[in-house]
Amino acid sequence: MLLEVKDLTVKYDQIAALKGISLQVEEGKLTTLLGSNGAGKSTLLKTVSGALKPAAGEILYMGSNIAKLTSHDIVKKGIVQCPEGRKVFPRQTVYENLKMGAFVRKDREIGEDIEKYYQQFPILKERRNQKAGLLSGGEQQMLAICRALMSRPKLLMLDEPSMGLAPIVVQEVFKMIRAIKESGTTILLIEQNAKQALKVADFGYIMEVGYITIGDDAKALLKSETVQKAYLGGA
Amino acid sequence: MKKLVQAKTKLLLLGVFLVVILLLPFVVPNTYALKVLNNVMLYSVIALSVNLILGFCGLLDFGRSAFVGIGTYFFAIVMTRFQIPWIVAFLAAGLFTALAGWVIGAFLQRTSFDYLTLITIGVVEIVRLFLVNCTDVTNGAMGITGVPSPQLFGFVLKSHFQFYYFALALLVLCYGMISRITKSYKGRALMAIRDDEIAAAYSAINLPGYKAMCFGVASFFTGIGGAAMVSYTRYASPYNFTIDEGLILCQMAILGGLGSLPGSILGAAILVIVPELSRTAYEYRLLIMGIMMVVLMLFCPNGLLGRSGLKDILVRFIRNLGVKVREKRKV
Amino acid sequence: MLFQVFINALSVGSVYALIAMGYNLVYGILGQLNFAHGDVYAVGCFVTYSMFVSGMNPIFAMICGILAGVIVNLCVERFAYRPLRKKGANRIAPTISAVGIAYIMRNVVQLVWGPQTFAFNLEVFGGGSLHFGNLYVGTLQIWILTIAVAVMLVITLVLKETKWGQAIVGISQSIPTAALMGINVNRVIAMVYGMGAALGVVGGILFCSYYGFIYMGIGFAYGTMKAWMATIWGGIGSLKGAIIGAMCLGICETFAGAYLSTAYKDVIVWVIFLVFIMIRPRGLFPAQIAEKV
Amino acid sequence: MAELLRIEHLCMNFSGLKALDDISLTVHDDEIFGIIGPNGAGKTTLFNNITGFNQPTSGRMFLEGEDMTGKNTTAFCLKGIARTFQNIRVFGQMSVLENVLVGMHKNMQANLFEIILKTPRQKKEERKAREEAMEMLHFLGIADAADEMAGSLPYGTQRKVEIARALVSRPKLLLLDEPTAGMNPQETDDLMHLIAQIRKRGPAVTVIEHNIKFMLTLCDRIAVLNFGKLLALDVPEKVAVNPEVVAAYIGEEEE
Amino acid sequence: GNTKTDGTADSSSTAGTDNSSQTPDAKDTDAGTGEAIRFAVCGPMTGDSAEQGLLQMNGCQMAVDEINAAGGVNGRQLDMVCYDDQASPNQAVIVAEKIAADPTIEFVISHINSGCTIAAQDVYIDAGLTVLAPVNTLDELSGYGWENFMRICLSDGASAKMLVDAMMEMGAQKPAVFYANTANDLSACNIISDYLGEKYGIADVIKETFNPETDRDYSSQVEKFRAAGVDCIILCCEYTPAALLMTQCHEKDYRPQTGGLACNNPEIISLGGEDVEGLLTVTGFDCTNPDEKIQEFIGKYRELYNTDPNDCSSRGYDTIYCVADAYKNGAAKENLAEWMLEKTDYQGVTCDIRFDGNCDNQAAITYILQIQSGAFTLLEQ
Ligand SMILES: Nc1ncnc2c1ncn2[C@@H]1O[C@H](COP(=O)(O)OP(=O)(O)OP(=O)(O)O)[C@@H](O)[C@H]1O
Ligand SMILES: Nc1ncnc2c1ncn2[C@@H]1O[C@H](COP(=O)(O)OP(=O)(O)OP(=O)(O)O)[C@@H](O)[C@H]1O
Ligand SMILES: [Mg+2]
Ligand SMILES: [Mg+2]
Repeated sequence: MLLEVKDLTVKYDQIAALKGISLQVEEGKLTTLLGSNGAGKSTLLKTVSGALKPAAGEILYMGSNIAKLTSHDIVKKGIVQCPEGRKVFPRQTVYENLKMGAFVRKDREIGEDIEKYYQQFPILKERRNQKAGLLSGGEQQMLAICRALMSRPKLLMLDEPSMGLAPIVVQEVFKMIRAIKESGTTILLIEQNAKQALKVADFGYIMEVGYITIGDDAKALLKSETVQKAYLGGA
Repeated sequence: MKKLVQAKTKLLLLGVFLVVILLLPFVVPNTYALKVLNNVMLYSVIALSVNLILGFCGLLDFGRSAFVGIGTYFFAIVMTRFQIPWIVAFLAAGLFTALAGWVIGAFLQRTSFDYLTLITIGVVEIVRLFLVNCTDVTNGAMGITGVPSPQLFGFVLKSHFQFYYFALALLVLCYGMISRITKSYKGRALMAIRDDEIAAAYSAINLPGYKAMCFGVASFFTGIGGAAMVSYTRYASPYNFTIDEGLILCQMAILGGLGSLPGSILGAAILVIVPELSRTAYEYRLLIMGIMMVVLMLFCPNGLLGRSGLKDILVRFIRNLGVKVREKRKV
Repeated sequence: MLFQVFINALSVGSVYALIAMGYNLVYGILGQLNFAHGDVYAVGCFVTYSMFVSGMNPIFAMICGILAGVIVNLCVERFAYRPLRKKGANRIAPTISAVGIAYIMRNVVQLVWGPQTFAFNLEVFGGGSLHFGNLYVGTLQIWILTIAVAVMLVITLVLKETKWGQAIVGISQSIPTAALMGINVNRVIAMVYGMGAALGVVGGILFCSYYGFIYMGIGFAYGTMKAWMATIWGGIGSLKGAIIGAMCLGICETFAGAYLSTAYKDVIVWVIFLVFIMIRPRGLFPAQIAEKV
Repeated sequence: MAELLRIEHLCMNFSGLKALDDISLTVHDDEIFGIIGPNGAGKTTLFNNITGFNQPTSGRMFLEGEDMTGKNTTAFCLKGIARTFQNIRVFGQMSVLENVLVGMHKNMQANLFEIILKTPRQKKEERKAREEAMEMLHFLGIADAADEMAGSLPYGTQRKVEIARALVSRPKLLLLDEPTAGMNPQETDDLMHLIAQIRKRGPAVTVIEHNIKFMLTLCDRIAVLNFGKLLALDVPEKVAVNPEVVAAYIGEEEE
Repeated sequence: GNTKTDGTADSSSTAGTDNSSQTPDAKDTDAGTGEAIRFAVCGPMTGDSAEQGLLQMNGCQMAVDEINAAGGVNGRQLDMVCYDDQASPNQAVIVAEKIAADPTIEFVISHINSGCTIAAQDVYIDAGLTVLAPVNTLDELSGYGWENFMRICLSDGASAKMLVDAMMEMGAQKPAVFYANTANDLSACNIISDYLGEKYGIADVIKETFNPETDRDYSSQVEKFRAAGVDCIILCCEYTPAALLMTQCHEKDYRPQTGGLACNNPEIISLGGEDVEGLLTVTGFDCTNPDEKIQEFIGKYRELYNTDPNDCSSRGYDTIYCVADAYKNGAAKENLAEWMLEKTDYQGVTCDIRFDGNCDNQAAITYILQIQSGAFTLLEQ
């Protein structure tokens, strides 16, 4: 197990958003996390990446507890999050944003990586000298995904990466996710587009207001009736 | 039924509180303590006006002391030079200050938070230097002596004791007015501006108009507070309206909790009373004040009665003792 | 007279410039109205003064002063600002704790050094003035201006070119997001405060050397306030702006005093400032707005 | 069916970038009008222009026949346009109910003196506003959250708060910018019904979305933008099979 | 009694921020009979003008300690309480109320800033407290007709005229005034320019001011003086701006004769160095007087506070002795003001005190000192 969350409880002020959650992310596999609005998915990611501190429970990464580490130490360990709501650096250009993504890297291939993502999302190349804050919503989303990838993480956590993207780009993103997975990176994916997500995923978890209700093989989930009803749009 | 009981206890508490407040002057040890109490109430009025600007409209105004000065001097000049009833001059001082505030507020429309903050300090300097230099009008650095005490319905409220009830009535009135404004749609418009100007503009809120109005209304109360204060000390001096004073007024609102009206009164009380306690320990006065401010901010970053302030700390404490406290939020 | 007044104006401006840069650095990056800036550097200057008076080599004395300022600011950051940041406090809270720190520092200075004015002459900058006919230019002013411009260039370069500079720029936009990039936020912010204090102390020492005195009030009225004005004038977050803003401030003050009225000098300066802000609401070198609906 | 909004030859440049390029279209007062297009096509920019947030470089706009070119946001709002934002903009430190009440701002009449004196008229107005706001919250199914601080709610709820805020101002035209972003299919379905209901309540709706299925079911007409240009404007069935649109936007339908 | 004096002497801080008589046990350990005579010292003790307040306090403190060590007044110890008015009139009123509410306080050493003094007077009058002002020089104070208020110093007007005479005698052709924009200094400036007009027929005296809180650069003033050909500048301001102005004049090779109203602080010499050479200052305390008593006082003061006394401290010192003298001869809290106005005829170490029926000290003498080769020297009249 690359990542193992045990009985995690997280509170905002006094109110628990996660109420004792356990889940596992296997190395080299893609795990997806589904759930309705406010279930606590983003809260979980924020806790793993160190932005929130758990009230109880453990987060084991490669066997050691990272619950108490600071965000930057966690990033250095290879866990990177692409946050919900894009969160690009608005006053820096697209190019500078990408370079920021590679902050923890020390190698010299940064330029090549940037070029690679430019190929994948040509609009970013076109806008490379524009301030990121002035990009359209979708452009920002693409930038956020690429920026997360720039650090070459071991565990990539994506929070609704397809949000606000045109269908054609969504397909591109999923293709990319698949390629990343195939290159050996472990992925924890939060998606509202449950069907697509389960298709690329190996495992899936379903969350409901602070609890995990189902955890199963992705294929099984895709077929499960309850899941179909609640998360795959009824019909 | 439960609601009724609750309402009853609330009423009872309010009644007890009222009696205590009304009888307070009879139990304080001396006139000095009374003076301090009166000052707390006068400063509360001003702190409330700061809260209106900062807590509700989100504009950091360090320049309230300038408006206190405008109110004070308008009142002092009018009262010492012309024969007009006290109450007329008093209200006129408020209105004149409101006008000044409105003009300045309207003038500062285009500036953003930080710029406005500095400019308000500039206003303090401009007003202070005007008061010092413009000797013909303001009697310059000498100040104006012999400002009359409040005269209401033929009574002259000269003693501290009498003034206590005047200040109390004034505070209650101002509190009521400000609270009504903040609870109305105009108050909500101010809060909307504070939270998100763009979304506010999309709700048909006229940003410049509201900001100017906020400055104007708040300045009315500031001016009234200033006039009441000079009616109390009976001497107007330009050296009362400094940047430091402006900072203190802001701190009252902030320490108490932005957006919380009782907070402003608490803040005023703290910042008037704590320096009194350290009056003879003057060597450490600033140290005491400084440490107090830092510590209070660390414990309640949103002010004592603000979000996650004293109340929440108390609730948490009680809960830790094992008592069940109703959670406000439904999950 | 006109030309001499102009030179005087530039001299005053250059004195404000250095102090303003330290202020602007912290202000631009962390958005904090740092009321403690002046009082923290006052401590540094007083340490320098004490060291020098007790017979230390002036250069070492200065280094001690700078170190003292940096250490004080780091402690302040650690114990007064960082906890607030961790609690996710609003922008106002650190402003108030900064005022608290300013009070504390002022009190400490008064307790340790007393309220009177001391002569301050480190004897390193070489006093005196050059004169060209009827014109007088102080040598120290030339020093000060050179140092200010050099410091500005170095810092600009650091911010632009180094990784740490990029980290600082990132933090100035969003602290949580910067942390997600693997930036050690606390360390970088501490660094910024340290740098701000160092610049402040250097500026303060030059200020004191220029006027030849030191007393406990140099922090607020001459430090925080002037630095703040210069910063706003030049544009928040722009170092170049800090220098040019300081110059504008110097020019306005000196010319208003020389040609209009010394009594109303400050009023005039403030009014000019107000009008300027009306015309350019974001200062001379405004930070670019990068927000979109 | 009457013309509500008419845009003529609208252009918008951002320092060299043509975000909108000669757009002309008309929105009727009884339709749900959809706008789709690749990222960066200029959809949000179009919204910004027809609400007076950005001033177009050239072109004209008419609302119910009145020329609105050059007017500011507040003027548009008073004329009956309300919108939601792609990047959510709720008043974070205010409760949900207060957020919605702010939306009613333009319908409130009381002046300062009435407020201070709490005249019966003002009291009645305030009570009515609260009732209406609560009713709106019920309608959107977020009445439970009425007293919560809007800023700490999940994205989906915040979106609904925005919609409620926009709706209570009784607009003639409601602009929704990606309302389903961050919602799961179930919630998206709910929202779809909601929008249909909203439409029945009065305002015309113009909606930007990337969820094709959603758009095809919901909209009466769809405009397709691409690189700032109007690529197509037609009923959904035709747009969906327009080869240009498929190539630029929808992509190969999988499965 | 108060035995912490030694501690003060040890402290290296100069204008001593310690205040020893605040020890709460002062009363209990009282050696003498009867209660202590408690009195209040007011003034700014923090903030920008703290220096004067603390200097006045130091002088009082020294006298109190000496008197107590010698057995007190009629066996009663002196007990001094200090109040900080932060140089703010509003605060001064609160201070006054606090003092008035304390029945054990018998008299008050006045606030220093005139705004504070005026603001607080009402309260003191109502409370029947006597106010003694060691350093309130503002002329206008004489005109208020207060019966409980007496000052030990000369008013600005009187000393300013002396200074003007001295400077004109030295051959000034075109005098100018440089004043801080405060009540005291503005008032003095007006007196000087009127006097120059009346006595010397100089009508258009150049007057330049500065804002003491925020100005340290006087280059525009210097430029104006120089351009107008001013050869004599009368300084109505504290010693720091005075020294700075002279330095800034000399930087521009401009060397007018200067004289100041409040420049007798020894710090000015270390501050201004060579630049303040030749500066005249008018003072009520002639530190150059070889008189044994005066030199002894200077020596003791220096030992305590590590610096030379000036007007503020010496006047504070003598004021306390003068009141002690009144108490010794039968005055009490109730009739102190009356008694002193009528009967005080006290020869102090640094000045004599005898009141003129109003609030002014008739016997105050003023000297003119000049800084010569780094030291104050008495200018022969
Ligand atoms: N800053 C905050 N303060 C208080 N409560 C919060 C905060 N952020 C989130 N919450 C609460 O925590 C719960 C979980 O929120 P979270 O954002 O993790 O949900 P989510 O599953 O990611 O939802 P979404 O699909 O909308 O992104 C929600 O009830 C939300 O109201
Ligand atoms: N203020 C601005 N300054 C400069 N360029 C801008 C500005 N606003 C938008 N742009 C650019 O204009 C283009 C259109 O942006 P817009 O936000 O309208 O796209 P959109 O169609 O809404 O895309 P999305 O579906 O991704 O939200 C984008 O490429 C964007 O980078
Ligand atoms: Mg989420
Ligand atoms: Mg968009």
